Amino acid sequence: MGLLDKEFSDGNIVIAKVDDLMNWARLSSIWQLGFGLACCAIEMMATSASHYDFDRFGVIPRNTPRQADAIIISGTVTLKMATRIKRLYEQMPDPKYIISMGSCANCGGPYWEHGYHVLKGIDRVIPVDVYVPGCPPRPEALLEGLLKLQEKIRNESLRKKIA
Amino acid sequence: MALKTETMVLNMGPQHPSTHGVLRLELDIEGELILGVKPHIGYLHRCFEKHAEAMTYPQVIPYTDRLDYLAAMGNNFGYVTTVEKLLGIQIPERVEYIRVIMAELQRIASHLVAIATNGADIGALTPFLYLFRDREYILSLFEMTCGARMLYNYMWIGGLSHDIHPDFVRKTKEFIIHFRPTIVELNNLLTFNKIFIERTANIGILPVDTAINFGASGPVLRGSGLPFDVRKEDPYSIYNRFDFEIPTGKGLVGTVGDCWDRYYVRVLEMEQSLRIIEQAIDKIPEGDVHSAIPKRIKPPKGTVYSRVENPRGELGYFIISDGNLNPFRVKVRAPSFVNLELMGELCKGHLVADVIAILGSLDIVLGEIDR
Amino acid sequence: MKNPEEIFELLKTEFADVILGIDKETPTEPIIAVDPTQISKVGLFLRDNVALKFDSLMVLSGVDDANGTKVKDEDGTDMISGGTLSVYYHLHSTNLKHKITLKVSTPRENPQVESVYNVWRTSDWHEREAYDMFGIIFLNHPDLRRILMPYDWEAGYPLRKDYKNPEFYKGMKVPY
Amino acid sequence: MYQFLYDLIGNEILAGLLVAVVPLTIILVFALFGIWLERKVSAHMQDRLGPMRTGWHGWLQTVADLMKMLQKEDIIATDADKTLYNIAPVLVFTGSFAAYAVIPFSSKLLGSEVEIGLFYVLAISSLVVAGILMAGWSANNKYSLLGAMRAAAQIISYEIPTALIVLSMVMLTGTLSLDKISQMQTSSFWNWNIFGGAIFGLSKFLLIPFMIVGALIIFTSTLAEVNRVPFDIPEAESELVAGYFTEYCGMKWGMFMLAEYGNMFAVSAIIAILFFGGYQSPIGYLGNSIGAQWLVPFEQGFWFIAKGLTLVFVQMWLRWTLPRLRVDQLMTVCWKYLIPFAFINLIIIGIISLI
Repeated sequence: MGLLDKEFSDGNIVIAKVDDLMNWARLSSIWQLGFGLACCAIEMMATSASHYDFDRFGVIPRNTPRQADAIIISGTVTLKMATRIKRLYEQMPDPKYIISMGSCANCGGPYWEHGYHVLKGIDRVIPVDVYVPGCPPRPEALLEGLLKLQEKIRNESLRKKIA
Repeated sequence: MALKTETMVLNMGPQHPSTHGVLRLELDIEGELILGVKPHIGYLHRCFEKHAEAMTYPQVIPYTDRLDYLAAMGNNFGYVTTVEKLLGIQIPERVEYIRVIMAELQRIASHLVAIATNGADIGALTPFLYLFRDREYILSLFEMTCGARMLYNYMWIGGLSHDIHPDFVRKTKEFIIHFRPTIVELNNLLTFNKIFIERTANIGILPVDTAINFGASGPVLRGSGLPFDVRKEDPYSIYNRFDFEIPTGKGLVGTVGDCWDRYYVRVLEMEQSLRIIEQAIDKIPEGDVHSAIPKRIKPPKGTVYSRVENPRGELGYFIISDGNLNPFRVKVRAPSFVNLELMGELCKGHLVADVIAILGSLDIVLGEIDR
Repeated sequence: MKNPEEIFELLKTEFADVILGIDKETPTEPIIAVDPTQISKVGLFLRDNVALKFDSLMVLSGVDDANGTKVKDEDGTDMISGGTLSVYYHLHSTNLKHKITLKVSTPRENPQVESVYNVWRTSDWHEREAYDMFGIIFLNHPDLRRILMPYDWEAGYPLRKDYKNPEFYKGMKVPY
Repeated sequence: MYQFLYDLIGNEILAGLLVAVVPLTIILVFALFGIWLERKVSAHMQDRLGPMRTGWHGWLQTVADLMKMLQKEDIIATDADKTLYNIAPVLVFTGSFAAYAVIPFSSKLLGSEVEIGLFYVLAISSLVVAGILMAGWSANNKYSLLGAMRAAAQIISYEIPTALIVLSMVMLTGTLSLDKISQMQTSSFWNWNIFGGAIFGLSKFLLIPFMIVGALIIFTSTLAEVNRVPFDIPEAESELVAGYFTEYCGMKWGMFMLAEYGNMFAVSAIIAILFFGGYQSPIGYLGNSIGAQWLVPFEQGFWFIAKGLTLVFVQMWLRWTLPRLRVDQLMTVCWKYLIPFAFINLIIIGIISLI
């Protein structure tokens, strides 16, 4: 991580408050990597457009992985593309999050059986935070996925996890 | 001593804001000047043709949705007409009318995205959002009919999955009234914007003979001035009953066949689609949309090639049947696949910024290029 | 405007031993069979003859006919040996509005078809796709590489009926 | 301002510090506000709402963005030139913020009353080019390099029409001090330079059309200098991914962003001073009429910021309306249209001011 890559062993009120503030900043400004794969990308664009307006949650597309916080895998990942996605993921600075959007990215979707060139689930390549089901998911579903991701970020902490 | 110079290879994509998905372009550039463009495709190869061989005939329809995901109705339409041709069955009038209305609405929705992304590539972001807003209107019409926003699985072999909603006719008429002024607004905001014209006129000129030799179709071919439209040329369904024109590129602000012409053909086509819908919407006859759906689809042995006019051009399905429940081979003639071949030809001698304009005017969908 | 039989007769008189026959059995469209090593010459004639003017190649499709004999491989997988692969050409004339379908068949073990790249430029990517999916070699094609599959795909040609998918590709598990 | 504070506090060091800190704070706050404003303006133009979840109508959005950026990992690519890569954002940031040192926010609130304020602004804002070139070159990324080359060509070209218009204003007013130019346009909007300045007679009416042309030229060329649409080709999102700062992440990129918005206000302020009366009120001061002299500087501050923000709003408005020009067209606009017109304008204003 960037500024705060240290884990604190004991929690106290200061760390708890700092946690809240930092988490609030991260969750209210999730910039997605402007990058579409397949059908779901159109729904992702529709989510950013006027009717659903992703920007309400502070989400704006950044085209370079260096400035993005979240990557929305919007569509079928093929074997040819999977290596590139992995590379994009590696180019993003920590902390970074991944939303897997749609059945194809979750598990291969309708291409699970005969798709000789389809990766059956993006989680075989990179770790996923939130899975959004649907083929393609409605924009509302993607917004729900984003809210779930925000919830996940809200519960992160600088404190060392007690095993 | 002379300085050693070499050309730079710039990789555009697969992750790039204006490659419309996962296209990769390899640009040979000298400064900003393009020496050559090599498209690399296949990043979305989803094995459609293999799936088609493994599925029964009706099961293939949902996969056709996912070819050209911006015009899923058109893909359904092409596939079902091809199979119906192979089966030789007659379709109820009501089904034909509803199919035509759906296909034309889909054409408008698809052209809206094409125009929006073309504008956004050149830097006009606001029209992009306006047009997506209007597209939502059409999507809600589809949604009330079949429950899906994008990928419908609506047209079945011999019929439709659902009959139209009782409100559909009224809402569609409302849409037509709402949409006509939008085209005027679009023309004011983007089409005749001085900067937009500067960026697209006389760029990527495609002569008509090159276009034919490269197999281009749809707005790309019509932009070059040839009034070729499968709906008139080779009428399928009931298109011969409607009165509409084929808009072609006229070189209004530049040379015939430039980016602006291809763009403007799409704008004019939206108006023609509205005309077709207007003619069809009042004439939908009564009937049952499920009556002609065969219980068991087992076409005779043989081959068939049939084509329809999709928003992006001529969409053809080549089906070989060996008399089984599954097709033996389905090959899709995807319009974007063929149109994209032009990229290398059109970009020569232009600047990096023009590549984006040209690509936007070709209006490709990677789903059907890679299949 | 000519119907396929007339076009067949015209071609038969022009290229006696190159045109192999016409198949009228199919319910929708007759298919003219052509010698795979001479298809470019036939294509050029079809394109440039004033009575034909087939200026547009709508689609070029490779097909695995799967008409060979099924044999078991040493590890028990089904293989097809012998038989043919075919390529279909659907032509159309934007001027004279007629259509025709050509077909060439080539042995599965050594599939070689002449490229029609210099007749219809559109065949460039179609031929690359047929090569990618079926392994059909197009002679005289300037740039015959894989197009849809990764350039380093080694597991064969996916649309052949006896294709077996690999377990792993670059460390990624392929089957579900 | 230093003298004012020194009299007030009586401590040299403290007064000096305050002089430096107050404008910087204003600028930082403005940059934060500007980014939020851009998002809201664009959203409302596009039938959207824009940020809504962070405070009232998302007014804390930029604060959240910046705090998030502070938490991001700082990636420096192995092949990057590390020294240049690290200096570049600081240089750009400095260049854009140093310009504020001489900008008079009101008759009391100005960092430094240098006599050659205009000259200083022109000089210091050129520093940005060096920073952008360094950023583009050191990142070792082809998109960055292309963006930096475009930026250098563009900014340097557009300095010329800017300088020519500034020159004509200097000829008219006879001073390089921004504060003095502001003072000359006092008492009524009729005395603003866009209306010929605080002179009377025939020459005033002769000047008006040329002043309007001059204001348009300088607005266009400064638009290009701060890389705004339709001249945003150095960062052209749809072509060059993110232009010269493609490789920057976290707060280093945040510095570029703050500098961009700082620059936007700086050039708007310069135009406001040159043509629209600077901090002068168009309708007189409430403080003067009710006899509360201490109110006047605050009123002046209000007018100045209002004028600056109006111009910033116009910049945003253009950004969300127009497409983007191409490189060669951009150069055509500058060398074939703006520069000749600026020269003609310069000569005519010179002749008129001799009358």
